[in-house]
Amino acid sequence: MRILVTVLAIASGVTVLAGYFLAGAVPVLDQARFILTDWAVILAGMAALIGVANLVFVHIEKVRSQPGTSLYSAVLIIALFGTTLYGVIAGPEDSFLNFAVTAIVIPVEASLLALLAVTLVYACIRLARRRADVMSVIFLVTIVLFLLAVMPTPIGPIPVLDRLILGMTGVVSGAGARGLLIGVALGTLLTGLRVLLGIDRPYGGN
Amino acid sequence: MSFEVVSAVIGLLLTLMVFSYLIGDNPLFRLAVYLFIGVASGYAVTVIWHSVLVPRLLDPLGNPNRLAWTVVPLILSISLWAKLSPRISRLGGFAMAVIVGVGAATAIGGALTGTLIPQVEAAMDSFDSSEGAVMLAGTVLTLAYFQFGAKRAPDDTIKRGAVIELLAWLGRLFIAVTLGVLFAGVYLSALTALIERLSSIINLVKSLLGL
Amino acid sequence: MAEIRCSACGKNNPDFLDSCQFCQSPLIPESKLFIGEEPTKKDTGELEEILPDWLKDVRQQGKNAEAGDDSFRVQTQPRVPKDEPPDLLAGLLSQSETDEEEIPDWLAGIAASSEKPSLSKPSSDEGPPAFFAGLDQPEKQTVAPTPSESKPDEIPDWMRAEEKTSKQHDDLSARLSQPSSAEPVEETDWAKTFASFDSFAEEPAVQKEPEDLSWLRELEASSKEMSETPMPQARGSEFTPAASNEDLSWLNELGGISAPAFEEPAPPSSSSAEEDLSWLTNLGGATAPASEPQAPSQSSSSNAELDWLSDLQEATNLPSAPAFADTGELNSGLGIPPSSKPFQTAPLNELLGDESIKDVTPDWLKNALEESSMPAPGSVSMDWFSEREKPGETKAEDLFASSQGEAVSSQPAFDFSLGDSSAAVQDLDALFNVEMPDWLAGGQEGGAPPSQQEAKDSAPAFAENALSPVELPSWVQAMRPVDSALEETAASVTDQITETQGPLAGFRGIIPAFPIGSSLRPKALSLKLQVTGEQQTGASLLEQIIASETTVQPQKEQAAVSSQRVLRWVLSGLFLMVLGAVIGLGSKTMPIYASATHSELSSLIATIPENAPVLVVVDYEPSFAGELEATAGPLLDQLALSRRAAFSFISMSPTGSALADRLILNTGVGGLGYQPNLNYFHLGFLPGGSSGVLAFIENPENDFTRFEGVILITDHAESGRVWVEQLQAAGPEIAAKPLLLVASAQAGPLLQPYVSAGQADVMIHGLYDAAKYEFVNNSRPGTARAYWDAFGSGILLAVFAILSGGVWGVLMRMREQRRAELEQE
Amino acid sequence: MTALGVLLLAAVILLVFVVLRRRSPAVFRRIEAYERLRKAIGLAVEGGTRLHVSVGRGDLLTGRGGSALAGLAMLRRLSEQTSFSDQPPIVTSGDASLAILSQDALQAGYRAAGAEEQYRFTTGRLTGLTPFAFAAGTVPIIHDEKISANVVIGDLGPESALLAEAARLENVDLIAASDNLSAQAVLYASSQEPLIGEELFSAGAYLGAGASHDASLQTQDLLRWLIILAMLGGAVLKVLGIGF
Repeated sequence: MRILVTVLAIASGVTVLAGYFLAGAVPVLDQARFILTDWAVILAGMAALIGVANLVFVHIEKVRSQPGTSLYSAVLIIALFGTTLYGVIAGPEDSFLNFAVTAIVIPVEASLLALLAVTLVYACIRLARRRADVMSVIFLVTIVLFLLAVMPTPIGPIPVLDRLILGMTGVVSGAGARGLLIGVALGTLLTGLRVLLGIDRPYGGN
Repeated sequence: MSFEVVSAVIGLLLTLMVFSYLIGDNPLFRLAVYLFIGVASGYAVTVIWHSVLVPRLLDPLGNPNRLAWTVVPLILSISLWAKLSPRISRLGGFAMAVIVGVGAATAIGGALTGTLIPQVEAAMDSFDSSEGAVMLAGTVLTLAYFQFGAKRAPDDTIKRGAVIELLAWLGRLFIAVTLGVLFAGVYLSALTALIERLSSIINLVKSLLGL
Repeated sequence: MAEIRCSACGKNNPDFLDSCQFCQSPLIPESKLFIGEEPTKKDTGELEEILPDWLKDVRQQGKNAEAGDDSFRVQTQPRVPKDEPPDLLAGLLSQSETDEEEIPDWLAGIAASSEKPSLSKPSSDEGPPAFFAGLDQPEKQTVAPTPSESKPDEIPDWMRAEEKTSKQHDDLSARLSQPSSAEPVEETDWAKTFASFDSFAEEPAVQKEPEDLSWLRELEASSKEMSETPMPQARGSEFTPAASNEDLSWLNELGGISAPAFEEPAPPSSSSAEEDLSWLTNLGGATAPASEPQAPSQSSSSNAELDWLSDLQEATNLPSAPAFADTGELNSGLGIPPSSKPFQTAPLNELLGDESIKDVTPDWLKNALEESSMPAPGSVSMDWFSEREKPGETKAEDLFASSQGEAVSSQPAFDFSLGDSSAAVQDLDALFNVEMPDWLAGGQEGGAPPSQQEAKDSAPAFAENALSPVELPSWVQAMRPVDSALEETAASVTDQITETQGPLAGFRGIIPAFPIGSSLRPKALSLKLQVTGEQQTGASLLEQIIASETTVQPQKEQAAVSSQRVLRWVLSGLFLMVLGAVIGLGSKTMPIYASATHSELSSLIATIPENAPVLVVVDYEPSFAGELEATAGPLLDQLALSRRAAFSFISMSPTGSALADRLILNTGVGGLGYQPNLNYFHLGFLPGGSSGVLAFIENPENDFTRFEGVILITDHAESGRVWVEQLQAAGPEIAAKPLLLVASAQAGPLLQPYVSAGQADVMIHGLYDAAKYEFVNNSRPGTARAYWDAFGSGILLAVFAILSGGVWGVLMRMREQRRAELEQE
Repeated sequence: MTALGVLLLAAVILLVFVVLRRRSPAVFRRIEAYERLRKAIGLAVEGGTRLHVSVGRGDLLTGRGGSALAGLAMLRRLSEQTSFSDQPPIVTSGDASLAILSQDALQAGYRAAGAEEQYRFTTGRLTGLTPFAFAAGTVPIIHDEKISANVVIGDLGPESALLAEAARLENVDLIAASDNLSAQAVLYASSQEPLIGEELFSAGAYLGAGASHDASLQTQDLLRWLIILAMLGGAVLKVLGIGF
């Protein structure tokens, strides 16, 4: 069975990949790619339901085993079930569901991101204390200069500084970002290849 | 009280509850977060149900023309539920194999056609200017930084070659600047979010107070 | 001939046997590694002389049996050295396993080396020395029981007696299969003495007892199963390279001279049997001076350790240098009393000093007695030659004569050893170049190729610097190989020690620098705990854990935590208060300046037809809603205001449709009377990443061509990459449509390359850009403007905090370092 | 076709290195974060503490799936190494498919360590289906579960700062890496030892996951230099006016 699973993974991966590169030469590969991708999307959708079920199980267990935190878990389960049931029945365009998103999801998410404004500054301060090597110093100096360059002031942009800094940091960071992106792409390529070659088999528990 | 006001009030309360995390972990923060997770996940499931499962899996079941192509994902989808039980979780391996296989291919395709080749070409193309030369040098140095292979020195320390170490050191400078710029960008995003949250709170308070 | 009395049955056995040929009891306790208790090789020197004869016969047996099965031979050859560290036995094995070329080498070495050998001709058929036949006979019976092979006529009397007894046992393999439970073999003093030498070189042999048995088993099997290439052989071959190295290492040490003779490139699949034979080949070469007066001495080596070898060579060239007489001379000359020799040699010396024994013992046997058993092949042969050249010693002369006669018949061996006829042989020789001892190669002068001659030329100088050959007793010669073996094996790490004091002053390597056999013995289990780095890490961690259990440092930790908290609270309060104040006051004091980029965007929007559908991709998370609504607001506002564009929203995240509604509501678009499903549409959630995007673009139902432009609002670079990629992949018509990017500040730098490369037309990223665009656009004051002052304040706060915090951090670090330095002082 | 050529080249080099690496181990430069991670693993096993491992929220069907797969490979190794700890690791993820795969990886690790009976279905958790929901759901775990170290390797965005903050509040290590550059920047400032760029993909090799991971990293090295050469060569050719 494990072999069959592996074969299926490799076959579907290779087919999709062939569709990527050889679709022009072999149109059927393109079609096969779309079919497989469609299946994968369906399965990922189904996986979402299973994932949510897992979420529920975990919190049900929490309610059972950790009375102290059971309230939060209960809130989560209720909110989840309520939203899901209502949403499945009413549909995502329903105004009440929109209300739930607007009143709960967006404010909380935005607030969580807003927390970062303080957290990140604090992290910079700690970084200077914790790891004052050349790279960290350059990192912090760049942050400060970049912020100064984009900072609105009562007198407008700081003369010369904005263009100079933005130009310099733009070039340097562009180069660095390109290198980082290429590196990440390389890593992704090799990781994907390991899966397609059957070396890594996360689906088979290997 | 209109829907919008109620929504704004709830949003305000939740924002304050989340902000309480600035003091430290506390029940208010927990409550807001768990509520948020429940609603967000529920909403996501709703969208997935209506946008993915119904149109792609359930609807075709009633369509004889598309039925054949739906049987396989249907069976795989059902088998996926075996993942809820560790004992029979292997049954769901086929479905996960399809996801992983397609995902790996997508990752490879995206990495190659989306980043690797276009970025390499861009690095080559931009070489005709001084900025381009710096960009190219920076890209090369950044890449050199990641050299993993090293040699074991006689004193049992593991080091890369001296040239690579030098290139890597220079590459670190580019990486530091890049991360600094990106960090500043994240900060600006977070700051904007903070301003937006504070604005919504202040505006709501103002409106509630009739100011 | 040396004999070992079997402790089990009380009968005598040739001491080259590991097990009693009568009762199969091991003659040597296998489990012990006592120095001097390994009789197997003790008399190798003696056997060296003996070997040619029976080896021939055995070889003949093998030849008959194997019928030239080369593959079989190759597979079995490697066993030889491993099975039988004494090279003598290696030769035996190789012969028994039908290697035609191996015995000839050996014999050729004994024969006149000047004779032109022929590679494939066996030498065993023709005239082996009669006295060797005795040894041959028992071997034939035990190893390869083909009756036609036996040559009883050739057996000397002294050997026949032994043969009679040995004939009682005809199955060697049965003997070998018995457990090695016998007690140590009783030995004569001289044998013990030799054994003490042997211990240096024979350690590997002791280790390989089972393999020694196996080769014998194989020997038997080979005679029974002719052409098989069974697994055990293959297995044996796996081990033999290393074994051969070990076995021949001492020879290598001895044979620096011979290196030139084997400088052909070695084939990778070296056969250890061939290696074993190569020393024999060289040995044959070593005899050359005896028959070739033009060869002045042994080939040279600058290695001082080989001094003795030159002496040896000279000894073989000088008929007037009988080994035993030399012994005394040497002793007196060096001022070394016989009794003062090292423990290994003392008994031998005594024995040799016993004239009665000397008189009784035939010369060749004397030599054998003098030899160290292990390295015997070379050294013994040397002695043998020296003896052979002794005038008036009929036995030696007989031997010489017989060997000469044999040399004629053993031309194939010469051919093999000299490597001048066959490429394969050359390869083999090349192999031996690596493995073979120089001293042995030096003996090949007679038939040596030019390279050897070069080496030979330097020999006289070498000989001059060396001890007088006359002064060297044969027992010393016997010791030399032992030293060499040590150097190659046990003492390979360091140079051999040259004795500076005492009776051995001037000798090198007589006394091993290392405990005897230390590296040759099976590695004992170290009492020291062997731990990996990982385990060490684990151990240190455990240590830390235990230490942390007993060390109480809560105060400092608490203080640090509280200071961190205070700092965090201060920062939080500062941010909330300052920003709240700025927002609450509605400050709009900070001016905004336009940039050229944003003018381009306005121009681009102007090209979009009125009421044209525009696709708006919502690909951001709710957390970025505030920023991206402010950032996208001016653009959507302008599109709605000036072009009355119809927006079609498609989302890449599940919450996208809700975000789209909010986007319309929170920008100026909502105030322009835009109604859902009339002025703007929800196309839903688009899963599947890039594949989903491509499917959406290519789906005819969506009629993508109708869109006059695409606005991508995103908070991550991946999204921009996907859309840029898929729009271009969809064809030139779609790729030509304007693509406007609205990005979060954190994604902007990463999307900039796409804009720079022209893959996207314009990008607005972050509030910074949006405010400028809003200003250029002359649109109604929007969200961006409302946030602008707070934005500036927030940045200023951050800069201030980071700078002050950074300076504080650096100062703190410096202070800590200073404190640490002070503490160290 | 260039892409296909690069793909095939990478595959061949990978296979060659896999064969070579089985014969001799590779030596890689020291990365402090992995040293710390090894220490954390040891601490978890020896001290009976608990590791929190997160594989991020990378959607496997997008280009971000690569980092998710890398995270899974790391998790597989980690679970094997820590399965005998008194406190088995908790694994969190922000994508449902990833959550299922993380459970598989956990179970496989336990199985490989011969402790499959200790595997608990609930130790592999989906904490939220949106990025911030995932982060928000993970923060309480960091606070509540007596975590000794957090290992976050996968696709994460700026929300990773929340995890870093929670770890800091609990005064426990955070070893984190993301393919998202924004998150890398955040984590560079927030985590004790940063993992930058493609160092994310080296987790398996540095944790001794096997020859294939070593080979993968070496292939990465080789391809990187080939890319560098291609860029430099291409740029020179462009300057010389030789188009291609």
